[in-house]
Amino acid sequence: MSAPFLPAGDPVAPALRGFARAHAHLVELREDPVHLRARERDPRRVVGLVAGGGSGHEPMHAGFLGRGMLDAVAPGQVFASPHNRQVLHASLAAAGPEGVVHVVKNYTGDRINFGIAAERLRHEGVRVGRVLVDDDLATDDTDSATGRRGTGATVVVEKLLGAAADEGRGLDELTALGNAVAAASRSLAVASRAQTSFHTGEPAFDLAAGELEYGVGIHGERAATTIDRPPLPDLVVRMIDELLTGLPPGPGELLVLVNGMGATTQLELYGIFDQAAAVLEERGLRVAESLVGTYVPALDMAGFSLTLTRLRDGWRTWWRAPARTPAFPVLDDVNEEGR
Amino acid sequence: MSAPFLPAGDPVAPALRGFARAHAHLVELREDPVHLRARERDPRRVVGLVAGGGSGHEPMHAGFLGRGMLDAVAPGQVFASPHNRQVLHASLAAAGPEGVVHVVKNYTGDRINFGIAAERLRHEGVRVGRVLVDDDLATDDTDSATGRRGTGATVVVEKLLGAAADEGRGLDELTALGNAVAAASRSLAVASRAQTSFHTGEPAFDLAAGELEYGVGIHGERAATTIDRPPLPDLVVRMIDELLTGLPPGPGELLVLVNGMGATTQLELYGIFDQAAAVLEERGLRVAESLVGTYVPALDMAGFSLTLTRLRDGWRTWWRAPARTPAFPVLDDVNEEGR
Amino acid sequence: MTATAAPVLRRYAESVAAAHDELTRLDQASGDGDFGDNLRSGLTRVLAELDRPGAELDRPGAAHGFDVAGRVFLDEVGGTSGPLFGLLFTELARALDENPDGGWARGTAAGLAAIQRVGEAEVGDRTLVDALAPAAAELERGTGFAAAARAAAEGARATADLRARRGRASYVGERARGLPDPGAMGVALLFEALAATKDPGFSAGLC
Amino acid sequence: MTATAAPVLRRYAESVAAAHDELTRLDQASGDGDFGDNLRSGLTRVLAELDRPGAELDRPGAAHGFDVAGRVFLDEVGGTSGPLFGLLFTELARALDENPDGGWARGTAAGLAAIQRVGEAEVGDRTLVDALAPAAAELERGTGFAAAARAAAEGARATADLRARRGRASYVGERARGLPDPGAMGVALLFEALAATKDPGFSAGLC
Ligand SMILES: Nc1ncnc2c1ncn2[C@@H]1O[C@H](COP(=O)(O)OP(=O)(O)O)[C@@H](O)[C@H]1O
Ligand SMILES: Nc1ncnc2c1ncn2[C@@H]1O[C@H](COP(=O)(O)OP(=O)(O)O)[C@@H](O)[C@H]1O
Ligand SMILES: [Mg+2]
Ligand SMILES: [Mg+2]
Ligand SMILES: [Mg+2]
Ligand SMILES: [Mg+2]
Repeated sequence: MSAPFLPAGDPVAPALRGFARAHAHLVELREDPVHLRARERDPRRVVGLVAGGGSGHEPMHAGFLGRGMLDAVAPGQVFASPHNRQVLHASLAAAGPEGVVHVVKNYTGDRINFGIAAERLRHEGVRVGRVLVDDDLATDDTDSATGRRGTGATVVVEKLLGAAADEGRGLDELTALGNAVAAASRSLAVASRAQTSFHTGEPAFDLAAGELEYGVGIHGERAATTIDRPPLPDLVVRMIDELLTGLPPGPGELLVLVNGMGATTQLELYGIFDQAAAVLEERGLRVAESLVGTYVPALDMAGFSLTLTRLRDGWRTWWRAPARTPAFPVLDDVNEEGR
Repeated sequence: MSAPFLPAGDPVAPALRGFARAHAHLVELREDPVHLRARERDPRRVVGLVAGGGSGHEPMHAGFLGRGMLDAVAPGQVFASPHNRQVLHASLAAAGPEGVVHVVKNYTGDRINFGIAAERLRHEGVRVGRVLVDDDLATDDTDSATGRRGTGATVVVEKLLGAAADEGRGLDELTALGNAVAAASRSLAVASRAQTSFHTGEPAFDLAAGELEYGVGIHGERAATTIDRPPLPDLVVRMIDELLTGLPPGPGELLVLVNGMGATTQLELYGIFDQAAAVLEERGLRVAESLVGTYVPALDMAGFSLTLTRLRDGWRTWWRAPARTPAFPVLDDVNEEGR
Repeated sequence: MTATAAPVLRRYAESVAAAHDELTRLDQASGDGDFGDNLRSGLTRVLAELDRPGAELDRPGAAHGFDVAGRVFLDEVGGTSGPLFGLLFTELARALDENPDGGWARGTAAGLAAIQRVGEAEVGDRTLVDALAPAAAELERGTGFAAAARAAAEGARATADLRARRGRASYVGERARGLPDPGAMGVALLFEALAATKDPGFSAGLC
Repeated sequence: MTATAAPVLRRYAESVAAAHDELTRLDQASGDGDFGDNLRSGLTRVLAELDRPGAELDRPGAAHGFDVAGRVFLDEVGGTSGPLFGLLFTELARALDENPDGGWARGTAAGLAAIQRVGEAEVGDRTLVDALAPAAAELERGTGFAAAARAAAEGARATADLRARRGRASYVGERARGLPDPGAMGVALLFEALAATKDPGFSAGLC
């Protein structure tokens, strides 16, 4: 028994076809090897922005293709890194006169495949910068060489980089900016039900009613700890306080991302945001910007993640700069813009 | 045991607070009685657009508040009609010189509460038009006085009405347009897992693995029929063919909405869209416009609905007209717009 | 025929309190079980307003009480029935204000019309309209409060044989048959209270 | 020291085919079990291209075969190891092209550097680097193909005592200890094939 509404065989190819068809005015799907390209691009942009990774986390990344965000995306199979050749071709499609920046979530497969593509691009004379997103506090273990996983902060990185790239900034500046955003961000995720395994149609792991995976990842691996589900306010306080401890010191203006893991309702996510904002303000911090919704899910997992980013000068403007993509919402201010 | 990430007690109030905070540039939350208002409005608009209904279907309706769509919204408790006083105050906040149009999904509670608000508004000298959305083919039973339920087509109605209202059209014209869009639309929904009951934390009804509720509603009521889940292609063919039989005759240009019921992934939804578009084209129809995503869910139900709308002259332009709301995506064409 | 609103509402509140459990049971059988609560709590709020010191003086006359009840039921009472009763009370207030004597017939008819405009129920759909319509017809003919009350009670009782075509009860199909519609019983109790206000010995034999 | 690529690749393909089940078993213990498939299918495709009529003529010389293998493994072979082998083959092709004699040492060193740049593994992390680095060191010192092959085999066998710090195996922690790393065994087989191409009697005693 497979997942209820996925076709037998390859679930990614038909979804990409449907996606490209539904958003034909914004994106283009290219085959052999599979990658997607934004149709529109700010003429000031001199560096192409390329992201990619396993599928099953939609709308990330392809939903952020378009003016103000990404130029090309290399989608892998479900939870599997894209092939280096996909990254290579996505990069060639995206490269500006100053080259490309790769936004890479910190997973071995992604690092290696983007790394190989970068080697090949350099052989072809294309400059490559790498932004490594590694925000997941649950994997902040000094013992491991693999480092923290990349999760929700990817959206923040992609948005800020996109806006900065639209101002014509160069490769090194963008690479530094992306890595600075990742460094200023930490995330933590919990789940009350595993995602449906694409292969079996059953939950990928079992959780008893009232249990919570604390510090869960986005690829169906279990968290290091399973806890009894605390009342929501206590849970949010605990997560926020751990995030504030893990977050490097910096400005007290925060961007807060409340991200759904797949099956979590907007009723839940906005309620969690209300709670999180209250806790942060009690701690003397300012919630300057926010994003609430299902942006980096793990298929249909029930749960949510919180991401905090300490905002440096100028980042708010980039966050609110208009983006014309399939999935990023309207954030620019009416009164400032007066479109 | 309650739903995992909803606060005990009233789940709607905190979510509304969080929503209004996250989208403060677009919407305003007002208390006593609770309703929401769009901050921005096309100056040409002479009729206010008001919608409302039970909560648990987010982003509908509050996610469609803003320039190009709705002016005010009255949210009820989970799956419960808003109180007539909420509708009254939402309408007073939205009314233009020519009055308000109510977008009402066809449920007894909504009809009655919007109806009472309309009586009260007329007593106060405000003109009211009613658009009744009743697109759900599964309840197309000539025996029942209640008629078809209102589901996915609501999004289509709200988008087209919004764009038409922005052209300064009057009350009667908008009312007629909204009802014409509803009449030209039919929907059908299936579910492989019920939503989590807000009260018990358990699925609202049981479905065995491999079973499918066929013709399910958005309030947790079971469908009239439970079937063995067919392979996805067969399921889509069956749904499309029933929709085409139920849809009144008209133009062969269609708008297709593939809507997630809550826990369904974008991988699934875009794959379904790809399939549906292929079947429709085989039947000689043209998929001129589309929308794919979770727009009218039933909390976290696993399933999807298909909505077909036969597009009349001018409707495509209204569909693509820019909307600045929390949830409606970018549809306008780059090349036409050149923003 | 004349009667002022406040004593009718007080008597109505008493009989609804007495019938609360029975009304709850009826709504459990055909709906979601909140009808007794909705009606009782609405009337409690109305009486609290009427008993506020000085309230009687605010606006004396036949209508007083129904305007309060109209506002309370429209604004604060939940369920499908709450605001429908609110419409009825509002129309009674308006009619009694204009004509303290003939207002009952006019107000009941206008209330029925508003309820049907809004709720779209016909006689026979197994709703409170099945009690309200016969009461309105008797008052129209001028046969008196007792006749109206008996007609409402008869209409309410007869809903036991009907299959619901409106409201939540329409979803349970045949299951509710055999028991009367709670909303119709609630309306019948109102007209019984009206008749008993004139003639304290009157009973329509409802609960 | 000179050897052309094609015979080495043919011999390598044979020994990988023979070792397929063992390589699969090793990757099942520490990873996802696809390593044997990935390597064998890559080499099969390479040979198919080399055996295409006229292929031998396209680009004769010491490097030929490795350029094909580099492209095939970079472009078409899955898993973490596929493209890493691709980097090694590409660097071998480049070096042998420049210098058919000294190219083996230079190419292996450059392949190791590229693999470490991309994969970020150090010696001791329980990866194919643990076989490749000692082989590169022997070739650098000029001790010959057999010495390099023995060093690679020794490095691969020694991974059995290591806890993985890179790759999928790092997730299973201690569980994989006792068995060698499949990728390292795959690299050792390559250098064994190289030595055996010069000296058909050679064996590093791997599988
Ligand atoms: N469309 C309608 N028109 C008139 N009365 C109705 C209608 N729908 C329901 N009712 C009345 O409402 C009563 C139930 O009221 P209540 O329990 O408050 O509503 P709910 O079903 O929302 O809980 C029913 O017994 C019926 O008499
Ligand atoms: N970071 C790395 N650097 C070098 N080699 C690595 C690295 N990660 C894994 N490997 C090698 O890859 C081998 C597994 O290859 P393969 O099965 O194709 O990969 P996957 O884990 O993606 O299925 C491991 O045995 C190891 O030798
Ligand atoms: Mg009820
Ligand atoms: Mg109720
Ligand atoms: Mg493997
Ligand atoms: Mg693998």
